[in-house]
Amino acid sequence: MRARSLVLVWLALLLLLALSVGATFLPIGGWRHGISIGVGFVKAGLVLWFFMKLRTAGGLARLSVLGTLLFLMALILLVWIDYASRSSYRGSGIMTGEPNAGSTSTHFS
Amino acid sequence: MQRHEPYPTLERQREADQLGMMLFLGSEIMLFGALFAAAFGLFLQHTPDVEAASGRLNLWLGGANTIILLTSSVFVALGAEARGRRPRRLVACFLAAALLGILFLAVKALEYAREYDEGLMPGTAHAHFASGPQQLFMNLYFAATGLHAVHLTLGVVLLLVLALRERWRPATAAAIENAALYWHLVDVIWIFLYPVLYLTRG
Amino acid sequence: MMGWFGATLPEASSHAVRVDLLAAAFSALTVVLTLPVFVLILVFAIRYRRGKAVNREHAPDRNIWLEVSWSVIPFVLILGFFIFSARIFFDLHRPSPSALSINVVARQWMWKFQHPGGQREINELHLPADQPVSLTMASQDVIHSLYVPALRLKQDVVPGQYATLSFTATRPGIYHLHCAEYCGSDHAVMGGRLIVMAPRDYAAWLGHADRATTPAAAGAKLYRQLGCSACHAQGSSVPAPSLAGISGRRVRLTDGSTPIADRQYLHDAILYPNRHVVAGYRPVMPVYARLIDEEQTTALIAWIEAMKEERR
Amino acid sequence: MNASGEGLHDAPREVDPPRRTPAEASSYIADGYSLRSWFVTTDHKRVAVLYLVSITAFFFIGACAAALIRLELLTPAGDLLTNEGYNRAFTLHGVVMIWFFLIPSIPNVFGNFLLPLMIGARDLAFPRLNLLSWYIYVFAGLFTLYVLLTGGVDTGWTFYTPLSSTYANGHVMAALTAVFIVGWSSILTGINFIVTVHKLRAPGMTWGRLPLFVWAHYATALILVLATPVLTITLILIALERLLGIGIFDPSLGGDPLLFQHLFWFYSHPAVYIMVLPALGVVSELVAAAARKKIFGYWFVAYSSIAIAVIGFFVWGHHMFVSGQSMYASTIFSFLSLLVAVPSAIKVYNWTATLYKGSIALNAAFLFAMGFIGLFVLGGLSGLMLAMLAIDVHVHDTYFVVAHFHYIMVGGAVTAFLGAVHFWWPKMFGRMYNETWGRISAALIFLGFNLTFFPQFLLGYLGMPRRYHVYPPEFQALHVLSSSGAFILGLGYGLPLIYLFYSLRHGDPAEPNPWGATGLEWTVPSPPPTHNFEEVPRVENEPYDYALRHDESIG
Repeated sequence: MRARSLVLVWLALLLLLALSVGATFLPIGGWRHGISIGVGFVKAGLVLWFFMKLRTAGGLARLSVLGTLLFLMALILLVWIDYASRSSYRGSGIMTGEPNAGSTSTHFS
Repeated sequence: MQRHEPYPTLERQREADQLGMMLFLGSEIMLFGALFAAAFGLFLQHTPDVEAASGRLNLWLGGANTIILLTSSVFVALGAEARGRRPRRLVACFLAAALLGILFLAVKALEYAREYDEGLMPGTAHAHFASGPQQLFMNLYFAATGLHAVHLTLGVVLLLVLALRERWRPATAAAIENAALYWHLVDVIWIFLYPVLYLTRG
Repeated sequence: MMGWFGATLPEASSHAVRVDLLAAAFSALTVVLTLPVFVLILVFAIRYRRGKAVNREHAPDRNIWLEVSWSVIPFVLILGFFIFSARIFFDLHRPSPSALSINVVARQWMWKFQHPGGQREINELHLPADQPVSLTMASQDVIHSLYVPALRLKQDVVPGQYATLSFTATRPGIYHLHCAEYCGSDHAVMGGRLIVMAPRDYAAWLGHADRATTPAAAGAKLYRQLGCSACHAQGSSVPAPSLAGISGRRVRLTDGSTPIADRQYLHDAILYPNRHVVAGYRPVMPVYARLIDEEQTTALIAWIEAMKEERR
Repeated sequence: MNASGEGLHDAPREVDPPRRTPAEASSYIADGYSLRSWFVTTDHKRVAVLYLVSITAFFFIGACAAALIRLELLTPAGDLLTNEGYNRAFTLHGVVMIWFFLIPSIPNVFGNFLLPLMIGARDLAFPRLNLLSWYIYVFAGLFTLYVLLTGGVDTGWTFYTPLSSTYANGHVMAALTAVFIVGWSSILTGINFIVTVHKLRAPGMTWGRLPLFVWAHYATALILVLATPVLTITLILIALERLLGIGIFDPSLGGDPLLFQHLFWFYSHPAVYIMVLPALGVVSELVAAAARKKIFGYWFVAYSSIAIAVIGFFVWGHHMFVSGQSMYASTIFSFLSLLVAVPSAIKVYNWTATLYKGSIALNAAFLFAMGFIGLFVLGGLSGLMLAMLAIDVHVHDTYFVVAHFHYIMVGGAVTAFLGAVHFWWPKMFGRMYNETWGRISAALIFLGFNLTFFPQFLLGYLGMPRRYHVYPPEFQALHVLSSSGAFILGLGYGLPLIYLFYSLRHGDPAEPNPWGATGLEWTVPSPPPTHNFEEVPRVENEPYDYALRHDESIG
């Protein structure tokens, strides 16, 4: 890969960084977090693809990165499912589970 | 470059070195990945606190550090590109990247000092937090950035060694490539640490 | 049900009967799935042992359909059991609204129980038969787990989180009660007895039992002692949300979310008030986490819940 | 060596076997006898022997702890050990057996020794890394010994928070350090195996020609590389919590103890497959060699190893059904756990089918393999029972769980380990052991094991919680049964140590291929020369291409 392309990738990375910092100041609620993480994935993708040469690397190297990400995503996804559906109140507005039926209905004489 | 015992060809040995490095980087991804999972769990449980605590971090210093690391990465990529053909460019690029790495650590130290002054460093005498989860977030911040800094320091040492000995005992292609891969991965980890820690502000 | 070697395990609830049925049926499935393997291995090992002259021609070395069938058929059978067992599991988490509410606090190394009328017990729990019961459990230190084998029930109690356990014991008797999650030195003796009584006997026991103040009354006293009313009473100088009738309602927080003010919410709101601030108020309430323990917190919550009763 | 010759070694001998055979004189063992020659070796075979010695030592340390536990449980009262003493004994038993015996057992001894031989390579991909991984293991082992000698640790091997982070007062930091360090040994081994399989296969050794042992170790290595770091970081977080109180898992700061359990089991459930997958690989080899037949459904068995490794990452939540985890998450985890049954069942049924029309040698190695299948099947199906939500609520954290995982890890992994020892002993050391004693020990172990652990299924279902040294008296009969079984089991484990050692000096020299098995490792002398192969072999045959011997078959 030629030096010029590497520098172009670098410029793209800086642009993306500006984008994610900029998004932090937008009044769009929780989407900000989504955008900054999403931009993070794009930046990481660029670094992996061009700097770490996955572009020209064999399938094996690509597979090892993808496979690792698959297991990491499984960890995060399944932990998220647990938190998002725990029955007790956990402070965030994300929870979707039904409230703890046992405790609201109890009463003391 | 010399062929070692178990390998039939030099090419195969290089492939093996590269694959071994990729696997090691995979295990590094899982190492930090578990930290990200912990940060995500904290965010889900205490969104307002995390947003408040994240707001106390210095977005601009963190951003400057991101720029520094991205730039160092492009230097490492350029240096690795020049391997074999333009050894002096390789040395220059790696030295530049290592210096940027040191700059990153310096900025990080500055940040830590400011956080200490603001009472954001847990365990210190005048630390004070609005709530437990905010303290947790700061703890996680120090653990994650500290671990990252350790990795970065190793990377700086690696780059310096490779650059300085290039003159009389050039490193093998595999060593150069693998050092570059390692450096880029440390960069990738920071690419995620930055939004997760600094940009999750409310 | 089982009587091997002198050990027995009574079925003290209809849930226990269902679990035993499930376990017995699954054991039968186990036999169905394994017996052919064991028998065939033995038969082959004898019939085809080396040196014996038998027909060994045309031995197959693959058969896709056979292999697919012995992967899929057992899986489908097991899937049926999965659905059966998940239904029982979901029923456990659907407590009856008329349940008798018992407060439980676990600590190294004892179980403390308190009945709605204020009667307290340690390591012993008296309960009426045929009456739905709901335990609200908190831990003072490490993770414990309330385990009553006769009910086939167990629930971990994680510090910082209320756990509930709902059941209806149907058979009077005295049963073991254990801590099932390893909790340190005296884990093995952190247990006692569950005493299920006929409802009339239970009523009589309640009359005799050491009767402290009710949780709500204790909570009311604490409420005054800690000076909660200084802010939470209407018209007080420092504005704080009114607590009357808050229990069970949805609360709007500064971050825009609207959780239900259940026990876990109230628990966290007392111990860690800044974790969720009600919309329109400032986070000025002191943190009570190091000032009061789980029992006192439970009492305060009981009083807040009782305030809801008063309003009606 | 032929079908009728297997009793040969039991026959009385006229002459003592030679002290040193020609094969031995040019073998890897003859490379040097000084301690130094062993400690600086990078030969995968020598590293394997180093591991064999060290894991055996740790096995007996762990076994001593087990003996103390079983002795204590003979009576319902706590009369032999104090509560603290008992807690330290089972913690030590768990830590030593899991991280210092089971996880390195088959991979680091037989994987190290056999992977290069089986795929036609001269060594592992990174020989120096391999030796380094042994040193890391030993270094971690020293920490464990330090913990043991200075009074132990009482957190349980699971290190659950907040007990381990805030309340426990034994040598928690040293124990955490030991496990943290040994993790790096695992990661390096995993990387080494994966690269070896990818890059060092001999010409013609396609993926479809790999022995199933290699497939199983490849799958194991994937777990080693990807799961271990999660444990590493989790232990770092606990250590930081103890040292600095950073409190990620501390409820008083708003941290979540269940997050620890998620991270811990994300490693520790796959870790079970680290222990059992290599065992499955061993048994595939043993069954095929004993039956002298191509394994039934090679591809199903090969891919089932990969499937177990991959699915194994998605099932950890079944350790948390009663922990306060969301019931919806529990249901998902319960379902995913059942999926593991499919590849496991494939293996068992395919082994059985392999025996059909085989020419089965009932030697010690095969007896161990048969024992493995029986115990693994029971362990696996009791595992399915534990994956059933309603049943797990009852038997979680009881002796039912203890029985289940001992069926998998001891009945499964240790039996397979011994099977491997008996099968490859002649290859490793060039001597035949006494076949009769081997069979006796296999039988003793099978008997003793079932007597020890089957009563524990009953105990668990009847409501006996685990980690109790004091228990209700009605459980005594079953506990006594279990302890007496443990005595027989101990005898069974002690025996091989004696006759195998004896064989090193007095055993008959082994031929290159004493069992008449296929596989490249049987084409080289026993014990193999330092560089394994005179010239790199070229593979042209399918795996397990046992020819039907017409002299053995009528019809």
